[in-house]
This record gives sequence, structure tokens and C-alpha cells, in this order.
Amino acid sequence: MNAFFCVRKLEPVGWIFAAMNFVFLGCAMALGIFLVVESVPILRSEGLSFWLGENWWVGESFGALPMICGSLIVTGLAIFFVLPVALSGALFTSEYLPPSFRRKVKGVMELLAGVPGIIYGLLGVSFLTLGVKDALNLLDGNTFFTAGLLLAIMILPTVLTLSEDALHSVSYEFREAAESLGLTKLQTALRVVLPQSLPGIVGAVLLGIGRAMGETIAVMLVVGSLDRVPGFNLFVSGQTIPSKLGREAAEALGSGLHWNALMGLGLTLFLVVAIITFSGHLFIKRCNQ
Amino acid sequence: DTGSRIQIVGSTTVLPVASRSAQKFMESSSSRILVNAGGSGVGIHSVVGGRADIGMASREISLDESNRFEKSHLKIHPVGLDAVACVVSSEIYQAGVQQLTARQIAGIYLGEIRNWKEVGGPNKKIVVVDKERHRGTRHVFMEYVFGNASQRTPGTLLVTGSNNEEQAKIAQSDSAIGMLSFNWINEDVKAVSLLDHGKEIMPTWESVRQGSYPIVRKLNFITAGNPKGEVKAFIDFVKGPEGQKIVEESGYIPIENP
Amino acid sequence: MNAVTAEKMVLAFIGCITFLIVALLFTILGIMFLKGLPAMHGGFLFEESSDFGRAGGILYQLVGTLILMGVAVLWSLPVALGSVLFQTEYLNTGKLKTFLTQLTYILNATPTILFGLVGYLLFGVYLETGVSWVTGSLILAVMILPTLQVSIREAVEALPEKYREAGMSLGLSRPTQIWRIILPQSLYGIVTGVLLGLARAAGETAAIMFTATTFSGIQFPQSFSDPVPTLQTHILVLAQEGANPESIAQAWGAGLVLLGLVFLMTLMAWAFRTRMVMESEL
Amino acid sequence: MIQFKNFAVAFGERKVVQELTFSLSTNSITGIIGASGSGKTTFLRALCRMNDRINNFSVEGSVFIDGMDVYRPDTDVYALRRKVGMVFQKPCVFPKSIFDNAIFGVRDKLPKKERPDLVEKVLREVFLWEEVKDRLGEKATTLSQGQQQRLTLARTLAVGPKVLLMDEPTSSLDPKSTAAIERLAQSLKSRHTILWVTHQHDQAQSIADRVLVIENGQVTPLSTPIVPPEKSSSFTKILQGYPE
Amino acid sequence: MIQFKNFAVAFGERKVVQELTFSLSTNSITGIIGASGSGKTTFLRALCRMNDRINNFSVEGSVFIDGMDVYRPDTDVYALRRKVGMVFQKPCVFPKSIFDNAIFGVRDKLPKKERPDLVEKVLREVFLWEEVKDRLGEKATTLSQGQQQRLTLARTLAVGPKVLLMDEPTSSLDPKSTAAIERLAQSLKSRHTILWVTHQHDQAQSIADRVLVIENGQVTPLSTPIVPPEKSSSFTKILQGYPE
Ligand SMILES: Nc1ncnc2c1ncn2[C@@H]1O[C@H](COP(=O)(O)OP(=O)(O)OP(=O)(O)O)[C@@H](O)[C@H]1O
Ligand SMILES: Nc1ncnc2c1ncn2[C@@H]1O[C@H](COP(=O)(O)OP(=O)(O)OP(=O)(O)O)[C@@H](O)[C@H]1O
Ligand SMILES: [Mg+2]
Ligand SMILES: [Mg+2]
Repeated sequence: MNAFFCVRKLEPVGWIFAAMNFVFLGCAMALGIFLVVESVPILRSEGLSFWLGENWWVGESFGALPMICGSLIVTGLAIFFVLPVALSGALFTSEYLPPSFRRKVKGVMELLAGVPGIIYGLLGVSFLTLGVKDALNLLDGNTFFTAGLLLAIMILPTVLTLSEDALHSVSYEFREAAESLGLTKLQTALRVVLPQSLPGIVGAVLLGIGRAMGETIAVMLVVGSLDRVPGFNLFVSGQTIPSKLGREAAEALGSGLHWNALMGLGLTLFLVVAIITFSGHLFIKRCNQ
Repeated sequence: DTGSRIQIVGSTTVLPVASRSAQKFMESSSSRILVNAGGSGVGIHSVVGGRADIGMASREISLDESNRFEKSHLKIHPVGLDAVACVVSSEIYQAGVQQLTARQIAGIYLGEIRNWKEVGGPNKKIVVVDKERHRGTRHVFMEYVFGNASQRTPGTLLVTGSNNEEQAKIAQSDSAIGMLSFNWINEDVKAVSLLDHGKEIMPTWESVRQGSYPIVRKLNFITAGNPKGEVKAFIDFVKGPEGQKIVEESGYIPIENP
Repeated sequence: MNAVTAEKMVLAFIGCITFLIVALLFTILGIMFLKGLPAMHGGFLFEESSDFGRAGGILYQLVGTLILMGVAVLWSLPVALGSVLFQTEYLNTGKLKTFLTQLTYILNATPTILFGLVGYLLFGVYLETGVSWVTGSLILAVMILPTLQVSIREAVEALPEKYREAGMSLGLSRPTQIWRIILPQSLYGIVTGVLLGLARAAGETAAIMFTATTFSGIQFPQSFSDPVPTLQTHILVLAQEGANPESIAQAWGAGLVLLGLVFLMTLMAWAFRTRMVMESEL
Repeated sequence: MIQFKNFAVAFGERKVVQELTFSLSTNSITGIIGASGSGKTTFLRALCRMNDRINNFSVEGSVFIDGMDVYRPDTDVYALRRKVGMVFQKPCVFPKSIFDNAIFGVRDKLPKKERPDLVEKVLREVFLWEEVKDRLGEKATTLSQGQQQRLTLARTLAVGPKVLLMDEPTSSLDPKSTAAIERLAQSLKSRHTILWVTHQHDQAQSIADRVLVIENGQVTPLSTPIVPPEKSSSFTKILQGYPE
Repeated sequence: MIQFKNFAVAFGERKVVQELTFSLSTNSITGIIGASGSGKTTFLRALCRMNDRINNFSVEGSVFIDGMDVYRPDTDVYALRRKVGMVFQKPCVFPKSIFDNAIFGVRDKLPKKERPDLVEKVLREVFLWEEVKDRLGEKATTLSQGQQQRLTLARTLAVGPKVLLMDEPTSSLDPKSTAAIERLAQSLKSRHTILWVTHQHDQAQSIADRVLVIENGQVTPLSTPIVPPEKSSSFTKILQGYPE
């Protein structure tokens, strides 16, 4: 409600925008409140051991640690793969390619970003798991590594095209000013363009992280879905929060504690993402000083 | 002109039967039958909530469910039988693992047996493929192997959901073991015979029909209370000769006495 | 090694990466074609599917997907646009703005199945609207909202302050400024957002499986309370339980069509965008 | 009539204009001079509330333009800005055609067929017409700085403001265009009240009815004849002055 | 030494500079004047290849700066630009601190502890030091236009170029700062070759060793004494001139 005291005088159109904003706020809040309400019973019955427990067995105990670790690992891997590739691609496309080529590459990226998630899922099961297994000579190809790789491929075009937009939207005057000082294109890109587009890039990466964190079907099909706290080995099967939800939620629908536990997982994901997003924004703030 | 609308929701295993039967049924009826996937749980839940007329389930109603939904008077209408085989990758099958005892399978799933050579196969680690805990396939399989439908299996390496998913994973691996409906057995994924007290039970339709194959489950339609009108007509249709032919075409076994 | 050689090496390196990414698209395309082509027969696009996907085409699935995607964007775009413009143009407290931005990202990370289940409970159980395409499109709309918001916000915020000032000094009211300066200048980003959103909606199964779709029994929705068959759930079901090669092939075929559909929309959006963009390309 | 009552302007702690009580008469040209960074731009921007978006900006006291209290909360800023046109020091043209730029502020109010006439009229007024008449459809961003400066002036004139705030409108113009713009200002005087920021004291003296000096936050009228400061360029040293 | 051989510059079809053969001697100041839009900026930018990224821009003939062929394909443009510094007409500071802006061009080459000294030196040279010494850490974008202009000059000087291209470096400066910058140019002359674009002919005359006029694509040295054109401002009319 505080919002109203901060906004500048609103005209009718402004009210419409404000209303839209409240619709958005309402959706997010409703989801959040729903998750909190639905996970209260499990938190009450399990307490902290819901997050620290390693054992998930319906009817006995609900420990979410394997899923939490899994989600973090898979997302971390995806970002680890994506970041260098997407940034290089964005830099090349925005700073070096002539406009006509740039538009073509952008086009390809948008097409790639347009490949529906279910198709990545199909491709993942049919090719990626086998590829990973054969290339690394593993016992089996359904691993964290595979899931991370698949997610990386999935979010790459989105991260790339959005960070490219951010880079490209930096006014060319700044580039000229830097180049007139004798900086090379690369130096210009790194020292002038990159810092200025950092919020946009962080935004793109956060979007990618979110996508990776929340992806259900594709991950579920290649991660192995085994509830266990992984050691330091990335080449074993495991479980993520969304894949756990995907496997069990429909079955557990409205069925007491099991359902509450799954909603608790959803809430946990919510919190983890909130922390990551918050740190992202903190990072931007740091860099701006 | 549209007659009544029948909603069918639930298990993807039963879906082919329902979908095909509905198509056939609608040729001679004015009612519209909508068939949708969702899983056995959603099927039962929807029937209880009145959002579906018929739920499809590839498993029995669990104790928990029957307690909670007691008021709804859920009625079960079996429409077919499915047999579940213990399957292995074709490489393993060729290398000699063509029959297993329940005890051996239990050992593998418990993680006590980790290498195929311990059961007479090649020197390869076993990729143990399990199914989601609520799957009907797993229920009957574990019931046979351990005598406990929700047995824990610490030896598991992968958990899968649908038959296709499991089939793909076993086929992709060259040392996997798992459980599958008969319908998904092919040259990449071979079913092993079960050794029971020295007696070999072949995983064939024949032995299922004779009643000697131990791992079978019912495919069920579920209604709240006794079905009436068009719903009843449809269930009867599926249970009738035409429907049972469709059940057979879909890769399942017709029920004994229609 | 001087700056110029270093530059050249970096250039070569990131050039290669870009090339590889482009190659990735063609690989994916190639695989989809190889896998999907066997299902393509004369009437694949224009026939109803039958016999649990073993025969026929995917006409109504295609229509259903189009309806869901289109209507979802229709719901979502005004909300995304309105909320972002409200945040960037009207709000001037940094904290609230940051909070709303973060909320967008959090919403974006919500697993889609949660939307499906929450939607099922909300619409199906509490509101008792049943399974219908309206419900599904609403859920998809919420799901793609963050994607749209992020793209739009990025575009709007990248706009140099000087344009706003120039507009202000001409006495343009805020709505006029938004309409005449901000929207045209950020159109590129808006279209990007819509494309990304459409693609997300197109690939989504978990969210609409319980709320909006049906596998068979309906062709074209005749009322607001009818569900629709969609390509994505069709693919999922066939890929899960299709034991015979024909069904599997049809799943790949449907996948190819879905891909084609999204690509087609992207191409249309490009044509539209190149005509509308006014930001100088330098 | 522009009236200042205890008007003060600050960025955070730093006061840019201090306690000003003063009034400027209608239909006059007021020249504003002052060292770089003394606050001339800030002063002008404050008059049409262009600084609303800047966080640590604050004003005290009040300004009335034609009896309208600029900083009253219920003032319609848009009407205010249409009445008080500002031409920026650093010209900012929109990445659209020259034509579109010229009518940008009035497009919605003007029937389509009157537009070309208006464009021609304002572009002629700023002496840009001859240079661009064959390329009205080209992007305005390809114009030279001086051309852009004149275009933004034309764009502001098209809105028909009562008060014109011009922030160094001739800084990137050659003497010929400068003279032309100066003449334009003289002719606009009958209808507009003009505030003209400049660095060239001779210009201020020659065109303005009154010259204000901003120094250390103090705005004072320049009454004494200007005394030559240090040598600025040999040719004008006798003529240019700078209040120390 | 800057030598032009049949040098021509064009945007698409439109020739901006035509067939120029000419040379400028080392350690001299060359003033460049011409009407707004005549091509002064384009001419300067062509010398340090700043127009490379503009699509329809083309050059013919060649320029040599200190014997280096500017437009040879294998010329190291970055080295060229470090040698030929340009100060833009429209100052563009980076959204960083004033300090960072000042050392921007040399940061990588300079040990950390020498930086404050360099910053102070160049800021003093452009007479900005006193104004900003207490706020070196603040964003440079909060500076006034004239301050920004001087900051960009300082930034260029820090790189230590041999040739300095200055595009109206004093256009938004008050007379005092202008005079100071002019004196700076005089003192830099001993080490640098300076090209100075200006609109004030008197300024060109007073500081430059030689004045070039750009008109209709022709670059010609101004040899005849300048004849007064139309009245530009009453004080300077006798002194300023404009070649018709
Ligand atoms: N990118 C471009 N594309 C096409 N034409 C251009 C471009 N840049 C400049 N021009 C044109 O070239 C001519 C010369 O421009 P230039 O900026 O060099 O003028 P100038 O002498 O610096 O003028 P001013 O004193 O107003 O800054 C102008 O007519 C301008 O419109
Ligand atoms: N957004 C801001 N935040 C903080 N300080 C500012 C901001 N904008 C301007 N200033 C400071 O206020 C003072 C006045 O700036 P202003 O731009 O009004 O000067 P000016 O008289 O127009 O100078 P010039 O002739 O160089 O354009 C300067 O010291 C400047 O650094
Ligand atoms: Mg100023
Ligand atoms: Mg110029």
C-alpha cells in the first residue's frame, strides 16, 4: 500500500498501469502465500530437519536436502557452462559483427530460444544421455552433468540474446569516446560497454538461473531422479526440486503430509531463488559504486 | 445435438485403451468423451471431486485413499490386465542372464549384488533402474520380489516414470535391470524368466493367460458410486467384446469373464 | 604479445564460439527433421489424430496449441507492459522498484508444475471451472509473465534518459511520452519478450496438463469451458506410453510441427519488427 | 512575468542557487551569464521542472510564471512545460526523421495535412530549411551538431511556448547562423519571454534587455558596464568582460 | 606533419570534403572554421578513423600523419588513435567517477600510485582541478557541460597524443575558461600538433598559426583578411568575419 505514497501524480492511464502492477503483485503474492500456507504442516511436523534431512520416504520422513543440493548443483553447472559461452557470443555479436550479420545471429538465437522445452527434453533423453555416457565412459548417462549440460543448452540462447541486447543498447558515443583514447575494441567492450550493461547482463543471467532452477520435464528425464545427497561427484544421478515435484506432485495431490512436503519443496525453491536474486541485485549495486 | 459429456482422467497406462474405446464408442453414441492424462492419483482425486466421471488407475486404490475418500464410495471396474516383466539390457541377456530368482532380483535392488557376474553374467556393474514409488508397475513388481509393495531399494541408480522412459534408459544402457510392462519388451530390452522354486516361468502372454505368471496388475476404471447412464454404457462397452478387443490391441490382456 | 594480437586471438575464440552456437541450431533442426519426417504424410497437418496417435494427423492439437499460446500472450502482455511501465515510469522509490524486479525473477523460477497444480487447485477445486482452455491460458499467462517483464524492462531501461527529457521539455504528458517515445523505442525488446514468452508457453506441458488439455475427444472448443488438445501434451503422452514405433514417430512429428510453429511466429515477428523499429542501428 | 520568491535550488547539500527574489517582465529577453558549472543550466531546468526525476534535487521558495505557481503540487507540469519551452545545451534529437522531429511535440494535435506547413515554417525560422529541405525523411541523427541544435529549437518553437528557455542555443553555430538566431530571438520577443544562457558576454549584452549573472549561487543583475577580465582572445579583449 | 593527398570524404553520395592536397606542419595550431554542417567534424573524425563504423562513409586518396598512412589497411588504428587524440564537440564522459574518467585512457599502463599525480596534473592543465578536487569520486555525469568538456580534454591529454584534434573545445565554456584553454593550447604547441575547430573566427585568428575554411567541400587556407559578414553581435561585428 505504501506504493501509493511514492508514486507521482497519476493520470487515468497511470491508474491502469498501477492496476496491472497489482495484478502482477497479486499473482506472485498469491503463489507465495499459497506455498507458505500449504507447507506450514510439514514445517511444523519436521521442523528444521525438513531442510537438513537426507531421507525422503513418504509416510516416514521428509528430508529435502538431496533435492536442494541437486537443484543447486545442476543450476550451478548450467550457469558455469553458459556464462563464458553466452558472454563471448554476445560480445562478438554486439561488438564485432556488422549490423546485417548481427541481425542474422540474433535471429538464430531467437529461433533457438524458441525451441520449446519439451523438445529439449526429447532430445536430451534420446541423444544427450547417450553422448555423455559414451564420451565420458560412465556407467550411465543420466547424471547431474547431463542435466546441467542440457539446461545450459536450453538457457543459452535466452541469456545470450538478452545480454547482447544489453551490450548493444549502450550508446555508441561511449564507444567512440573510448576508442578515440586509443583503446582497442576489446578494451572498449570490457571497460566501457560491459560495466554499463552489467545490470542487463545480470538480469539475463538471473533469468537463465531461474529458468534452470524451475525447469521440470527436461531435467526430470535426464537427471536420474535418485534422492541422495551427492558427494563431489558430478557424474552420478540425483534429484532436483522441480524433478521431484514433477515425479510426485500429481500423485500426491491433496493427500496430506506428502503434498505439504512437496509444497514445502516449492517454498524452498522460492527462497533459494529469492536469495540468488537478492545477491544478484546486491552485486549490481556494488559494481555501480 | 451434443449428448452428455463424459470426462475420463488418469493413468497414462490406461489411456490408450480409454482413448481408442472412446473413439469407437462415439461412432454410435451422441455423447462426447474427453480423455485426458494426469496419472492415477489425479484420476482418483478428480473422480472424488466430481471433476471427472471416470478415473483411470493402473494401480489399486491405496489404503490412505480409501480411508480419506470413504464417503465417495469409489467403485473399481477392472477393464484389463497388464503383466510386468523383469527386464535386462539385451547385452546382458545375450551374455547369459536369462533367468533370475526373486531372491537375486531382491539382492540387486537392495544393493547387495552389484555386478552381473554374481548372477552368472558378464563382469559388469549393474545399472539398477527403479520406478517412481507410486507406479502400479512397481507395486506389483515389489510385491512379488519382496512381498512388500513399497519396499525401499538402496541399490537403485536411476528412477524412472513411464514405461517409455524406463525402456529408453534400459535400452541405452548395456548393463541395466528394470521392470516393464510386457508391451514394451523388444529386442533391446529383454524379459528374463522368473525362477520360482526351481520352476522357470517364461515371461510370455501364454503363461499370463494360463495364470502361472505371477506379476500382473489390473487396469482400472474408477467411479464414484455406481455408474449410471452413458458412463455405465461406456464402461460396459469397454468390458464388452469390442472393448476387450481394443484392450488386446493396446497390448494388454482382456479380463477373464467379461 | 601486444594488445592487437591479443585482440585477434580473443576475436577468433569468441567468433568460433558464436559459430558453434549457430551450428547448434542447425544440429537441433537437423535431428528434429530426421526424427520427425517419418511421421509427415500428406495429411499430417490437416487430419484428426486417431487410434492413440497411431494414425491420422495433429490438426486439432495444432489449433489447440495456437489458441492457448495466443490467448496467454493476450492476457500477459498488457499486464507485463503495464506493470513494467508503472515501475519504470511512475514509481520513484528505488526500494519498491527493486523489490518488484526481484519478485519477477522469483516468479520466473517457479517450477511450471507448481503453476499447474496450484492452478488445478484454484480453478479446478475451489472455483470449479473445470478443465478449460480459458483456465489454461490464464495459467500460462502467469507463467510467461516474468519472461515478458524482464525483456520489456530491459528495453525500457536501456532507453537513454535524454529522450525522456527531450519529450518532457516538449510538454508531452506521461502517457503520450510512453506512447510516442518509450514504446516505439523499446518495441524491439517487447517483441523479443513476446517471442520468448510464446516459446515458453509452447513448450509447457506440466502447467496445462491438469487444467486445460485433453488427450482426445475434443476437436475444437465450442465454449469457454471446453478443454483443447495440444501438441505439447500430445507429445508428452505419446512419448510416455506409446509402445509402438508409429506413436513414437508421431510424437517426433508433432515436435517438428511445434518447432515449425514457433519458428514461423518468430519469422513473422521479425518482419513486423524491422518495419517498426525506429532506434538507429549504429 | 516570471516571479521568484525566496527561490533556492540545491543538489543534496550543495546549494546551486541561493535565496532569489526577483521578477522578469513579459516579452523581454533576459541574458544569463556565469562561469562554467555555476548553475545556469540548473536554474533554467528548475523553471520547467525538468529536474523532477533527479533524486537529490530540491527547491525552496516559489516561482510564478504568468501567475502559475510552478512548484505547487497540483500544478499541471505538462501544461507548464508546453508553456515553458526549453532548448537544451546538448541537443537531443529523436532517432526519427527530421520531419518527425520537427513536429514531435504537436503531432497529436495537428491534422495530417497541416504538418508539412508547420515543419517548413519552424525550420525556416531557425534557418535550417534550406539545408535539409531535400532530406526531411532522413534520420535526424545524421545532422551535424549545429543542425541538430537548430532542429531542437525548431521543435520547441512548434509547440508554441510562451516562455523560451534557451541554454546556449548558439554554442555550436557559426557566426552567420548565430546572427540569424539572434535576430529570430529579437523577433520572437514580441510574443515570448526569453531566457538566454550564453557564455559570450557581448552576445548577452547585445541581445538581452537585461543580463543576470550567476556566481557562487547568487543571481544578480548586471548593472555596471562590464570590465575586461583576463585576456581571452586578442581580438575581443577590449570588448568582452567578465565580472570578477 | 600531416599530409593530405587527393583526400576526399563522403557519406554515400554526398561529398563532405573534396580532393584535398595539402600539408600541415608539426607543432603548429591550425584553426578550422566553416558554417554549421559544412563538414568540420567529419574532417577531424576522418583523421583518427573514428568514422570506420559508419556504414556509408568512404574516403579517397590518403592522409599521412608523421609518415603513417592513416587509411592503409594494415595501419594499427589503436596506435593511431593514441597518437591522434580527439576531443569531441559533444562531451561524452563515462558514467564513472571523475578520477576514473581522467585516467581512463592510460589506466592499464600506469602503476596505481602514479595515478593521482597524473589526474591532478591533467585536471590542472584544463583548469578543472580547483572545481572538482573535493569530489573526484563522484560520478562525472553530474558535472556541468563545460566541466565535462574540460574533463574530456584532460582525459585526452592524459594519453599524451602527438596530434590533438579539438572540435569546438570551448563552445560551452565561459570566457575565463576559454582564455585558459587557449593559453593551454599555446603552451601545448611546442609538443603537439593541434587542429582546432571553432565558430569564433576571432578565436581562430588569435590562436592559430593558420586558419582553414571548409565551405562546400572545399578546404582552403584563409589568407585574405576577413571581411565582416552580416551583423553577428554588435560588439564584435567589426572584428568577426565570415567568408561568403
Ligand atoms: N552519419 C552521417 N550520415 C550522413 N550524413 C552525415 C552523417 N554525419 C554527418 N552528416 C552530414 O555531413 C555534413 C557535415 O557534418 P559535420 O558534422 O561534419 O558538420 P560540422 O561542420 O561539424 O557542423 P557543426 O558546426 O554544426 O558541428 C552535414 O550536412 C551532416 O548532415
Ligand atoms: N545531477 C546532479 N547532481 C549533483 N550535482 C549536479 C548535478 N547536475 C549538476 N550538478 C552540479 O551543479 C553545478 C551547476 O551545474 P550546471 O549544469 O547548472 O552548470 P552550468 O552553469 O550550466 O555550467 P556550464 O556552463 O558548464 O553548462 C555544477 O557544479 C554541477 O557539477
Ligand atoms: Mg550548462
Ligand atoms: Mg561539428
